[in-house]
Order: sequence, then C-alpha cells, then structure tokens
Amino acid sequence: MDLSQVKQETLAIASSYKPERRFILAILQDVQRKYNYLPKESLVIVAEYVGVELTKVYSVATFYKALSLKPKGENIIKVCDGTACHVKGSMNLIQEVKDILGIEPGETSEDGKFSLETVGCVGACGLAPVVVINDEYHGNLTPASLREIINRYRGGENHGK
Amino acid sequence: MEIIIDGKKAAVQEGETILQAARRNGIDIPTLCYSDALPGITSCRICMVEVKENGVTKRVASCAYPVHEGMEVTTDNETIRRTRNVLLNLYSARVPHNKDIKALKEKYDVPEIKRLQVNKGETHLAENCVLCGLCVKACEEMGTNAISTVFRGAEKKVGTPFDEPSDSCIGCGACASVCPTEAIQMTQENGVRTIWDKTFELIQCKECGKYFATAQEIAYVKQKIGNDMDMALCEKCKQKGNAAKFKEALKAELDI
Amino acid sequence: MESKKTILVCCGTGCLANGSQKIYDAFKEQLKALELDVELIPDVKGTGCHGLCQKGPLVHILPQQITYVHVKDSDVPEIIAKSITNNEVIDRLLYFDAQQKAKVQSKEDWTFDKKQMRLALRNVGHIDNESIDDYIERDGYKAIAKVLKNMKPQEVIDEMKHSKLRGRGGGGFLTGLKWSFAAKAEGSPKYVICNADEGDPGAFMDRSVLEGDPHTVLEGMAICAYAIGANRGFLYVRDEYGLAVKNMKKAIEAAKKRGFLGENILGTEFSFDAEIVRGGGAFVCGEETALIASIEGKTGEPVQKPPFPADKGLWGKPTIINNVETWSNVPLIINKGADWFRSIGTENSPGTKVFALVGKIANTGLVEVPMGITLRELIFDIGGGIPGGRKFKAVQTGGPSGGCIPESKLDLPVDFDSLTAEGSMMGSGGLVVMDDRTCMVEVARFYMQFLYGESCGKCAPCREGIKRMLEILGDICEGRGQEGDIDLLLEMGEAIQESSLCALGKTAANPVISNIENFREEFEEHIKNKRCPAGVCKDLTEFYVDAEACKGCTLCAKRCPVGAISGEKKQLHVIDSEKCTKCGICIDSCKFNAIKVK
Amino acid sequence: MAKILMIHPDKCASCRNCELACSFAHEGVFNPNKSRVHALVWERLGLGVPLMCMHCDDAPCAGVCPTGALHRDEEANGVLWDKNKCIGCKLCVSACPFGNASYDNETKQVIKCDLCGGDPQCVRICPNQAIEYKEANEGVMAKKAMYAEKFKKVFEEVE
Amino acid sequence: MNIKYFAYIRDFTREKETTWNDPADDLQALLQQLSQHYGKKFREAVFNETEDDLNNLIIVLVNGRHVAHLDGIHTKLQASDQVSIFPVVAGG
Amino acid sequence: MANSFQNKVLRINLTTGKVSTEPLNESYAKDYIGGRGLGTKMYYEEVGTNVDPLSPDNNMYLVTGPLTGTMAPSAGRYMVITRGPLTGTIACSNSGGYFGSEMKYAGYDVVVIEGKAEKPVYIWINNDKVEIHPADHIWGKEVPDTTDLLKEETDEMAKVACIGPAGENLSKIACIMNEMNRAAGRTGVGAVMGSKNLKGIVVRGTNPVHVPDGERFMAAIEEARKVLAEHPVTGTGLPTYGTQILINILNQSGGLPVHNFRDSGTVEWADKTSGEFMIEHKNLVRNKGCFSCVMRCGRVTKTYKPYAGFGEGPEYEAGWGFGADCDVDDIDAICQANFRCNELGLDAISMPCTIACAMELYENGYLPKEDAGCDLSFGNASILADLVTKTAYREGIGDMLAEGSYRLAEKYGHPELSMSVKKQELPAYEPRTLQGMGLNYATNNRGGCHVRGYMTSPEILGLPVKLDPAVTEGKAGVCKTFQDLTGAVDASGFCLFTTFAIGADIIANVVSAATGIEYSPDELLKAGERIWNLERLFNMACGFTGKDDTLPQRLLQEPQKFGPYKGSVNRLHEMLPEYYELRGWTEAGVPTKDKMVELGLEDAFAQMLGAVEAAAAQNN
Repeated sequence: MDLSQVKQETLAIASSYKPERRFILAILQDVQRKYNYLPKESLVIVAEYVGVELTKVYSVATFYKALSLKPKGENIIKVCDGTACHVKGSMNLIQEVKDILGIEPGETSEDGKFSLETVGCVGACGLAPVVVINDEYHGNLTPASLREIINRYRGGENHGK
Repeated sequence: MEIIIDGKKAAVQEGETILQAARRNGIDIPTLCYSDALPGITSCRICMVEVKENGVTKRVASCAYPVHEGMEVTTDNETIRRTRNVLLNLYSARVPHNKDIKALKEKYDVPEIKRLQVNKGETHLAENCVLCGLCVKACEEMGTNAISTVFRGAEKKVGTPFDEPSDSCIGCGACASVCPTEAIQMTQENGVRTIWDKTFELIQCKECGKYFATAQEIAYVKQKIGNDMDMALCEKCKQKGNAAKFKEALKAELDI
Repeated sequence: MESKKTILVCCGTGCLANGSQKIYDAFKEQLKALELDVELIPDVKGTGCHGLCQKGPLVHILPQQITYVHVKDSDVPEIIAKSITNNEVIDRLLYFDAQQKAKVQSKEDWTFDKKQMRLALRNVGHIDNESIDDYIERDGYKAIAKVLKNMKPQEVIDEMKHSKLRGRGGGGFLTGLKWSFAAKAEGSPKYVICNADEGDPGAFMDRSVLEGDPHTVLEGMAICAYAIGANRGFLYVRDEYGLAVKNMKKAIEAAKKRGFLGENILGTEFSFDAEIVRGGGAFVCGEETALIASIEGKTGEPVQKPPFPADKGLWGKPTIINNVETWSNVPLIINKGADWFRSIGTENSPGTKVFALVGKIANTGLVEVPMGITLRELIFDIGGGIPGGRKFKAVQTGGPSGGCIPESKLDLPVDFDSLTAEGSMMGSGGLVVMDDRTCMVEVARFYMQFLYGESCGKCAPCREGIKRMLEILGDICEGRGQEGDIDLLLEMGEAIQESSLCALGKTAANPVISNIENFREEFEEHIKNKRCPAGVCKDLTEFYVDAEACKGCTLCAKRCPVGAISGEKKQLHVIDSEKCTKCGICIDSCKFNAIKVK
Repeated sequence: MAKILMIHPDKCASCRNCELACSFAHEGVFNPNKSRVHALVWERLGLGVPLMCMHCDDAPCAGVCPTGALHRDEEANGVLWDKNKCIGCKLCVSACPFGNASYDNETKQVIKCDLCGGDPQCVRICPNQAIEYKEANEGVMAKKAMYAEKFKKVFEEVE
Repeated sequence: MNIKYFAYIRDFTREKETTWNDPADDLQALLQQLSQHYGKKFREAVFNETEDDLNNLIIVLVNGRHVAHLDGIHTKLQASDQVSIFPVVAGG
Repeated sequence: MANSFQNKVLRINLTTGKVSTEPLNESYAKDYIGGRGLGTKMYYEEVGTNVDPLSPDNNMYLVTGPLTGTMAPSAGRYMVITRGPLTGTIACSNSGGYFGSEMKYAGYDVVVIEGKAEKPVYIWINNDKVEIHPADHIWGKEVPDTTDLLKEETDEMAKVACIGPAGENLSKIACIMNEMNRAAGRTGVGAVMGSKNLKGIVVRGTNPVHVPDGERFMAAIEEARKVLAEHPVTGTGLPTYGTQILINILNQSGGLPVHNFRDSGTVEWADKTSGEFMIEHKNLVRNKGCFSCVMRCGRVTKTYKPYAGFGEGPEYEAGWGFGADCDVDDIDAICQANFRCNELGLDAISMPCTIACAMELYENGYLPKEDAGCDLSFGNASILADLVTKTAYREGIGDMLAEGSYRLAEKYGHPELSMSVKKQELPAYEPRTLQGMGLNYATNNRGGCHVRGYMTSPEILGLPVKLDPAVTEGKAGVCKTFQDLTGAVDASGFCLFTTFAIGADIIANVVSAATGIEYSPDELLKAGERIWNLERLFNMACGFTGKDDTLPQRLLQEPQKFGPYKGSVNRLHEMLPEYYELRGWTEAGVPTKDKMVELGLEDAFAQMLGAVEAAAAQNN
C-alpha cells in the first residue's frame, strides 16, 4: 500500500472530526471501515491529528474488538455466539468454519479471502444460530447449510463487497 | 474527624482515603497498585476492607474509598482474608516466580491453592508483571506517555506501540521504579541504558566519565524548567565543581 | 370511502435477516406499478421490531389487522391481490397459536401479545421509525413541552422520584434519585448519556427501541437534561447496530429541525443537543464509567466508584447515564403521571420490562410485560413453551451477570428484587430458556468464555479470576475435573464478587455460582463420572440409537454432518462413535427421541 | 520568621559529622554515601566544603518533578520531598544545577536535604558552626550577604 | 613579679605577660588583684564560683610547680616568683 | 543482631594474589573489643612470634574498632598491627582521618595483608570488589602525589593509605600515611608495607554501619559529645590551639626535653614554637577534624620564607622534636620539616629525635663531618627538611638516620646517646620531671611511647587527678590504669584524646551500645588489661624480658640541667616493682600463670613459656 496515500486518506477521514481526543475511536472506526484494518501509519496520523501520544491511540486501537491492527480477509464471517445461538449449537458452526477454512477465530485464511470472528449477540436471536457474513445475516443454520453458504463465497460470489 | 478502624478510634483527615488513614494510624493494609503519587488506579484489589456506614456493610477498595465521619472499618476478617487468599493465589498463578508476590503470600500467611499453580505452559516463567498499571500511570504523569496498556482482558499487557522502541520514551525508568514486582527491566551497561527495547547512549560526565543520563532526560529537564545550564556533568561532579569554586575562593583568600 | 390501507413490513434486524428488505422492496415496487391502475394508495412503513422475530418476516396490514408470518417476497403479489385489494385473508400466512391451537388473524390476538403490555415499546412497530410526525402523532414530544411549560426542574425530579422508576439497564437504581444527585452536584457543564451499548449475548431490547422509536429516547434525555441542568447529551450506541445508528442520526436531525433539540427548545430558554458516539465493541462499555472513558476517547476501562458519575462523570462533570429502555419510559411517566406508572407492576418495581425471550423456546422474540408476572407465564404462555417436546430445564436471566433459575422456581415473580434474591438478576432483559439438552456446566463455561473475552483486564480478580475459573470449567467439560473443583469455583467466585472493580467483575461469577447451586449434581457427574448428562460436552458424551425407539426413518443419517450414522430405511441405525463429533444434530432431528446419551 | 540555611565553607573542619548525623537521621544507619550533606574535602589543601540543598526559592528540582513529590514548602521555607509521591524518574537529580540531589536506586529515595523537619541534624552536630540554620533576621541576612560577597564568584556562576 | 599568661587566658588579659608591681603575698590575693585589673572573664576563669578556691580548670604554676602540689590558692608568693597561668589544656 | 561490626575480614595474599573474606571471629571481638586488641589477637594466632618483621611471612592487620564509622565522637580510627621493624615488638600504630571509616563502609572490620608482591602493587578495595593493581608507575612518588594518582585511577571518593619513599626504602621509622597527613606513625609499619611491595591501599565503601539500638546509641554518644564539647580541653583548647599548645606548659613546668635530653627542663624561647604563636604568626589556616571528630585538633598550616610551604601539623611531639630537641626556634622551619615527614612518610617523632641524636653524636665528634655531609650542629634549622628528605631516600647520612637513633648511635659506638626505649625514640616529656611518664616509657609494649599511658595528663595537666610529677609514689597504679584504659580505647576506635574529658564509664556505655555486648567500666578496663598482657606475652616470646623495661641511662643517672626540677633523675627503680606487682607479674616482670588465667590468656601464656624455654635452650 502506498504509505503517503494512506496518510492522506487517514487525514481526510480524521478531518471530518474536530481534532479532539474524544474522536479517536470514531476516526479509527472509519479508518477500519476503509481498509478493513488499521494501518500503522493511520494510527500515527490520528495521534498527531488529535494531539495525543501514539500510545493513547494504540491503546484504544487494541482495546476495542471492532478495531484490528491486522488486515482482515475479503469476507468476514461472524459466527454469533450469543447465548441464544450458543444453546442452539453455534459451536458446531464455529467448528465447521474451522474445518472448512483451517482458521481459528480471529484469524484470516492464507488466501486472504476469509476472516473468522465470533461475536456476542448480533440481536437476531430469533434466527439462532446465526452467522453474519459481510453484514448479511444467515439464520437457522446447520453445519451443512453453513458449508454451502461459505462455498458460495468461495466460488467467487462476493456479497457485500 | 474520627472513624473506627479495627475497633479502635482513629483520627482521620477529611478527604483522605481509608488506606491513607489506616497507614497513618499504623494499620497495615497490603497494596500493589497504590502509590500516593499515582492514586486511584484501584486495579490490584488486595486492599479490600469492610466498611460499615449508615447501617450498610460493604467491601470497598480502601485505596480509593474516602473516609466519612463515624464509619467503621475492618481491615481483617474471614471474608477479607478469603478474598485476599484467592487474589494472591491468582497473582502467583500469573507470576509463579515473582518474589514480591511470594513475600506477600508469606506475610499474609496465604495458603497455597495448588490447583491454580499448575503451569499450563502459558505462563512465561519470567513473567513478573501483575498489570497493576503503576508504570503506565507514572509514564503518563511524566507526560512522556511512552507506554500504555495494550489489548484487553487476559491478553492485556503493558507495552509501547507496536512493541517498538517508543519515540517519546526518555529512559527515565520511573516505570521500573514504581513497579511493585520488579517486572520492568532497566539495564545499564557500558554507557548504554536499555528499557522497553529502546537503547539510550548515555551522556558521559565530562569530568569523571560516569554515564549519568540520557540526552532525552536532559532535554526534558531543559524544556520543563527552561534552564540552559551546563548539563554535561553528573551530580557528583556538579557538586564537586561547585565545591571547587568555593575552594578556589578560599584558596585565594588564604593566599595558599 | 374506505380508509387508506397501511402495510407494515417489519424491518427489524431479525426480519431483515430473514429477507424483509426484499419484501419491502417488492411491495414498494409493485404498489407503485399498481398505482397507475388502482386508486387506493397503500402506505408502507418500515417499522421496528414486532417482537416475534422467529416468525419473521412479519407483515401487518391495517386497518384490517391482518398479521402474516414467514412472508416471502414471492408472497407479495398474492398479498396485494388478495388482502389489499380484496380484504381477503390468506390463511396459510397466518400465525398458528399453540396455546389457542388455532390460526389467529391478528397479532393483537396472539397469546404472545395478549399478556404483554407495551410501554417502552409502545411505538415500536406502530410508527415509521424515520417519521417524526408519526412520533408526534402518538403523543411524541408532548412530555418535553409539558415540562418546559409547566414544571420546574425540581418538579420533574420529584415526579420521577415518585414514579419509582428503576434503571432498566440492570442495576435497578432509582432513576429519580440518581437525577436528584446530579441536579445537586456541583460542576458545570453537566451531561446526559444514553447507554445504548447493549452487549449482553442474548439481548436486543434496546436495539429495537433505537431502531423503531428513536425520538422517545431523545425526548427522555431532554427531559432529564432540563431537570438536572444539562445541555448536552451523548448516545453511546454499539457500532454493530448500524440501523440503530442510522435511524437515531436521522431522528436527531429531524428533532433539531422541528425545534425539539438544539437552541431554545420550543421557544424556551432551555437548550439541549445530542450526538451519537459509536461504541467500539466492548461489553465492558456497558458499565457506566467505562462508557464515559470510551466517550472521552480512552480505552473503555471502568474507574472506581465513588465518585459516581452523577457527581463526577464525563470529563469529571456531573453526568446522568440511563439505559435506552429507561429513557423511553420517561416521556410516558411525564405524560401520564407517576401514579399511573406505579399502578403498573409491583410496589417496588413499578412499570414493565422488556425481555428478549430466546433459547429453547417456541416463540423467540421481544416481549414487554408488567413487572411481577411469573417466569412460568413468560415462558409458557407468552413464549409458547419448549419446542420439540423437550423438557424445560432452566431459564437464564441477566445475561453474563445473572444466573439460572430452575423449574422449581418458575413461579417467581419477575421483578428486580426477586431475581436478585435468587442469585440472578434482572439485567438488561435477556431471558434464555434451556432444555434438557443444555449442559449447565457448559453454560457456565460459556459465560466465563464470554467474559474472558470481554473483561477489560484492568483489575486482577476479574482478569485473572475469570481466566482461572474458565480453565477449571474447561477442565471439567473436557474430563479433567478434579475433586474440590466445585468448592474452588465457589471460593474463587466469591472472591471475584467481593473484590472486582466494576459490575462486570462483581457479577461475573454469578452464572457459575448459580449453576452450581441449582445443578450441582450435573457438575459432580462431570467430575466424578466423566459424563455429561445433556450430551453437550463432547469428551464426556457418547450417543447411541435406542433400538426400540428407532423407526429407521434415515433422517438422522441424512442430517449428520460427518456421516457417522448408518442404516437402511426402516432398519435400526447405528452411530459410529469414532466418527461422531457429538454435535447433537441427530438428537434434534430425530422425531422419535431414539438418539440417547450414554 | 522563616529560617534559612547557610553554609560557611571557611569554617568547615572536614570532620564529616554532618554526613553521619544526616545519614543516621534519614536512614537509621551510618553511611556518608547516603547523606544529604557532603563535606567535600581537598586533602592537599586541608579544606572541606559542606554542600547541600540550598532550598532555592525557584527550585529547578521541584520545577521538573512531575508529581509534586519535590515541592517548595512555604511553612518550612524549604524544598521538601515526599517519598510517597516520588515515582523515581530521577530528573530532579539532573535538574539541580548544584548536584545537591541524588537518587538511591536501592531504597528508591531521592537523597536531598529535607531540613529534618525544622531541626537540621547537620547544623546541630557541626562542631565548627560551618552550617547554620537561623531565623532570617537582619543580622543573619547581613551575614549572608557578606558571605555572598565573599564567594561572589561562586554564586555568580551558579545563579 | 613576673606573671605569664597562656592560651585563651591571653584573650582575657590581652597581654602575654606582665610585671606586677606590689603583688599580694598569696595567690588568692594576687588573683583578686589581677581579676580587678583584667575583669570578669579573667575572674571566672581563675576562680570557682565563691572565689574561695581556684577554678578546677585553671593551671597555675609558681616557679614551674603546679600550685596543687604547693598550697593551692593559699600558696605564698614572693616578688621574685614566676607565676604562669594556663587554662586546662592538653594534647600529645 | 546488627551491630557496629561489619563482621567480615578481608584477606589479601600478595604472594598468590588470592583475595578472600571470612567472618569475624566473634569471641575475639568480645574479648578484645576490636582494633588494637583484635588485631593483636589475630596476629598472635596467625603469625606467631618468630617472624622477621620485613619478611613476607609477616602479616599486616588493618583493623577498625567497633566505633569506627559510627557517629561516636572522635572515633574514626584504624590501627595497623604487625611486628614492628624498629622495635621488634608487637606494633600497633593508630591513625585517624577517613581511611578507617571508609574501610568499614567498604564492609570490613579487618583487612589482612599477607605475603609479598613480586612487583610494586596497590590494592583497590571497592566494597565487595577487591583488586590488586601494578604500582610501578607510582613507586617512588611522595605521599600527596601517590594519594592523588591512586584516587584518579580508582575513585575520587576513595580513601588512600600509602607509603612514601621512606616506606619503600624500608626506613625503620617509616609510617603508613592516609589522606596525605594522617599517619600510622610509629614502630616502622611503613617499612613492613614497603617490604611487601605494597605502595598503597585504596578503599571506597558505600555500605552502612549499623548499631543494634539507634536510640540507645545516640543517647550514649550524646552524653559523650556533650562532655567533650563542654570540656575546656576537648571543647576549646584542642580546637583552638591543637596539641602544640603543650609547648608552653611543658616548658613552664620544666618537663621539656632539650638537645636530645641533654639540656632538658626549659628553654627561653619555647613560646616562639607554641600553638599560641602559630596563630599569632598566622601559620594556622584552620583547624581540622578526623572523621567524626568533635575536637578538631588537626592544624592546616602554612609557613613563610625561607621555609615556605603548606601542609598539616605539627603535632606537639613533632614540634618539640624539630624544635627544642634539635634546638631550633624557627616555627616555619619546624613546620616545614614536619610537612616533609608527611610527604615522605616518616614518623615525625622518631625522625626529629633521630636527628637530635645525630646532632649530639656530631657535636661530640662521634659522627664525623664527612658522614654528616652538612653542619649537624644543634640549632641548624636550615638542614632539617633536607635531612628528612635524605632519610626517606636513604641518601648520605639519611641512610643511617632511616634506621632510627638506636642503630645510628650504635653504629657510631654510643648507643647510650639514643634516647629510646626498645629502640624507639622517646617523645616530648622529660622523665626526670615526669617520673610516671618514665615508668610508662620503660614498660611500654612498643617501646618509647607516650600515648599508651599518658602520665603527662595527671602529672602536668592535672587530668583527671593532679599528681606531683616529682613524686614516684602511686604512679605505678595510675600508669597501669592508663595503660589498660588506653588498650581498650584504642581497641574501640575512639581517639585517645577523648579520654581527657570522658572516662571509662562513658566509653563502656558507648562501646556497649554499638556492639550490643555489655561492658561495664571494669570489664572495659579488664579487656584493656588483657590486650596489654597479650602484647607483653608476645614481646616476651620474642625475647624481650624485664631487663628491657628501662630508660636511657642518661635519664636514670644524669641530673637534669634546667628548670624547676633541675638536678633530678628518673627513679624508675622506685616504681617498677610496684608496677610489676600491680600487674600480677613476677619481680622480673614475667606474667604469672594465675594472672593470665584470670585474663583468659592461659594459651598465650603457655606459648610464651614455650618460646622462652626454647630460646633458653638454644642459648645453652
């Protein structure tokens, strides 16, 4: 990635907020949305922009789950492991993804296509167990139906992006 | 103002915490994360005491709970001890070889919970950090902000951004100094100080050759007090230099 | 002339996940196309959650009061043709009410709805969440007008105090009392905050309000701001709640335009502005001091109380934080009066509570009931009981901070104090129903796992204690449990409760402790006999096919994801325990209960 | 009236009793290395110069201290150190232009004169009155001015 | 009579020695004469409080002999005597 | 229990280069207090009585007292214990300054030097770190340069004890100098160090010295301090005039030895060399104290042309030695000669006394002019400094002067002109005036020595009692008590001068408070007596007998020429029997078994007898 471009883009994102510490999280969220992760240079720019030491920004960037310092896959598979989904077998779904992609929660597949995350409740308990792929909800899943869905994404059909 | 600590009346001052009041009255309460310089961290939780006020009994962190007229404080009872025992066992599960935690366990006669002391391989043997947060607060207080806590929960640790040598670290070692478990290593050898993976070429006293400070420390001092004095001397040589001036004056006066 | 028809398509997240957007779009398109031919103009409103998410997408047609469930976009032409143009009811799309054992035309008549009382959710599903006019039509911004014109701040506080409204976020602290602290507190400016960082795994009450009735939250906050002397408010909303953020943003803009927010509200001296802060995905930020830290741009780590936020909150200034549901109650209380409010619910817990009814229950969804209703009513009458003919085992309330309540205590009235007395808590309102296929040890481990990931790590008991408890629970679930583990868990649990810094830690051990207290034998079975009676803990489970019960229907063999079950049609099936991953899908799929746990 | 500390290098007998008194008062042991006052001795000249914190009005050590552990105390008319507030950054050591503060890594203490709570032990012990702690009345101030004149060069360079 | 003063007694007498004309005939009387002449500090140095004996911290030699081994304060004096007055001193 | 000992002995073998430490023998510490007593005991146990003082087999013990390094007033002393080359007796040479306390802070009560280095070396003791470094580049340098160079090479804050050229050249009157101007001066210990090729010992210590009960200790020393401050001698006299104050009183009292004791009694011009005069003449720059001293008797002095110089001193004995004893009335010349002694590392008592002896030999024509190389007449001020230098470098007559007066006088055939006891030169008190001092000289364990039984104090100064100097009666008892007390005082680390003001009760209290070992005043004296007797046993085992307890014949036979005691001689015979009796010795001055058992010295006694018998057998 072109570093100066990242810097410029980050600054552009940051500039939509006042240069105040309280906007660190918001800016980072926007950066995350843009790049699917937080490039190191962005953190430096954000720190400079809001006028705090890099540590403060880094600390925030590593604290919140919505933020990631590692590049994420093209498709983000969020398996809901809220209580409702859990009691309805979400661990079977997690196991299924692990088996299919060979990655653990929090990891990204080697081809960069998928990231696996487990999330708390996505608020769709009625459909438990639920998997959200790139903001698209898939409810009442079984391992078999999940495999089918993932295969669809694997086949190049890239929803949401 | 008066409160009762462990059944005894104790004179306390408005605005101080139970811990401060107790310690001033010679009552011992253990702490790891507390420092008068950096109060209010409240992370170590081994200073829990029982407080009775307005008919309510509760357990509070004595290091942050302000005294109120007439409150009754118990610093040692069954519950407090049980809690402390578990806590100290949790600490030693985290840092099994740390001598300061061992000493605390010994001091408070804490029975070993063996089940927790099994090293499951995840505990690095050299781990000494109990994440009390004093170092981070100290660095913050310095205004250098070279370190912070990173990640959260069980993965939480203290570090510099990206685990790289921090630009803002001045190598003062306040973090190491306030650490209650000697978890932060600051080494100094052959004129090089190393801390948080950052190495500092120390300034050598131009008189005695002693390595005495980092350039960043000196810059910090100059910036903070706006002083432009000669910073190339260690304190001993500064003092000696000062004394030498007196000496020269005396020598001249005595014509010797 | 026939009154104008209204089609309400549920566009809550649950329904959206089931494809309601497609349905909405289909209606929109097809109605538009038909407009040219037909005179009547059906009005489609995107609504908030109806509640019964499991049956979604739901479509409700007014004024006939027809509710369709499980609607597909392919059903849209038929609905337009039959129900809109001909007032005809399509039977196959109606809801089958298990209690009434009949199809019911309108959701108003569902047993699910009948026992409910919708105060907080009063507008949800009834208004277009993007229309301020809809809100105003239903008494919206009447309360703020009332307080600004007729009430002094102290009177507002008195009224709130008198209403005995308790914080719906879980703590149950008296809202009016809290406000009075902030009103008295020295320091300026003061702030109000809406805690919309709903993070309980298994709860989505706040989300539906934010999505479906954003203005009521803003109005509640404005009333509080007036009462305590604040001019600025923040809504801390989970970033994952994209729709909620979007709707709320629009609502703020609309309210500002109409003079309900901003400078000199309704021409008075009072000014109040609100802005949204998107949360970063940290359960702990539901804790008020952590939430404040997060708004300030710091990591969401709690700080020791006292001082309480009402004294020293955001940027050290007096701050009131209330939860979404609490805010939504406020305008209602002002409009209808504290006495009216107290006539609902119980003496010490007046009003209603919204619950997310989930888990092994027939009617999954959001419900709002008066306080004091029994758990049994909630689960069996409203929730429709346990599906699949299985046995009720426990209901978990309060999420990761709460506990499990066994069958013997199902007649417990639901209110703050009763639940707390049972070692659980109201929490924000998650109700997770568990059946005999739920392992209580594993549930305890699950909560610990959740909290392990969510503990901020600041204080030692929470960070280290949860980690070690999780280890031990993991050991038990995986057959490495040791004698004494149960007592050790209790001992550690108590220590964590006693010494943790914030509510997350203080309550973290609740699920474990309450599960042990109510289901100790199940723990012992795991430890002593290395057996998981519910058949959940894979290392302690072996499935077999009951030869007498198996009819040889082959369903289990078909569903088994690993091909571990073999058998010919109408022949006894066999499970290859080598291959079996103990996922339990066979059990859930067998209609004859032929698959058993050894 | 506030008291002031004065050193008279021309009176020092190099006996270093001040160092002993100081280390005992502060450490409970005898250890000149940990004394807050040092009598620096030029053996060849038979001269000793007692040096210690002079409690500057605008003390750089206090100025640089991040926690206020080192602070000017008006009541004591001195620069005092609060052990409990010290975080061991040691920058006061660098800040003092006279080298009159040092840091003990073992005990984590700043070693600097604290006036012994108003009764400086070095003053009490000095047999030659080379260190004095007196009320800043006219006579004393005049004496101080005299000394200042006498050691003009010294003060000129350090101030 | 020749009288010599030593050490800080000289501070009181402001002279090292003196020839005392018309001296008294015993030591006590002489010292009183001298006290008269030199003043209070000298008096305090040589006498005890009641002036009936020598200060314990004074050494008076008459012709090189310590008066303690003569007649003490009552040692008789002659005009030719050599009197030496020292404070207690020591060294080695 | 933490006490004021460091409980550690450092042992350095220069032959092997081996450095080791060992714990202090607690029972030695208890019985012998420390310092002189402890060192003598260790020497006795480890080395025995049969070594040549200048051989590698002779050990040197640098020993501090339990009070060294504490705040006990004027108690910063250390002692060098070895066998003295000048006397052949046990040697204990005691010095103040900072070296002793620094050694204590480095963590050691005792530093033992064994063997002999192949080439010149110095020892660098930096707390736990002990190193032996080559010293070729420093060898030959005078004391001030040596001190500065060694500090430069090690640590500016370090303290240096070293020898000058005199010690290197094995002068039997060489000292070990510390902080340039303090000396472990007598009995030739500097030569022992030189014989080991050891140029110096550098020490730096940053450890604490503890006391068991701070409050008690501070109370004890507060009492001592108060007495010392208020006493006219220790509080006023010594700080103001130093020890040179004694010139006038000794002169007025007729106790001043003159012209190598030939024309003793009194001299007209004495005041010109007095402490009072040094102030008047502006020799005195300021006073100076050793570590922890409250008396500050040290003099920082400067001198004027033609003897211009700068340095410290002189002490009374040196002032008298270069003054009255050599008939020199020029204080500048006296001071300058004294400066040279310090710079070259020579004993400023034995040195002038040896010169005085040479002058008498010269005047009597026994010492030929060609040997003298200059005009050695009494009163020749101009040669003093030069003679000191020659002695240190053993140039010309210096080569003989370096051997001390006895060997010098013996060489020129008139040993009776050496005013010495056991070959060590007598200090500045005329025994024909001070009868008791004569007894002390005669019986002293290290020969001609005034500080081990300072009879001047009662006989001239009237402290603590006034004894008529001319009388012999009762002197034996006082002398013994003084000798015993001095043994204990030296062992403790206290400066002997404190005893002008404080007595055994206060000393015992302070020592008890520091060590945690309770000593009553009697027990303290008993420990001193034990030390004295152990030294005596050692000497006897080395061949000394009661016959050596004597004075130069001149003092016993030649009537004194001047002063109030004109015509008197020392009547040693009147005092010695009583002295032996009081000591519990035989009439021949041999310690008895009973007494030795009483003192717990039966083992040493048996060894002594063995050695005496062996010597006798050899003679037969």
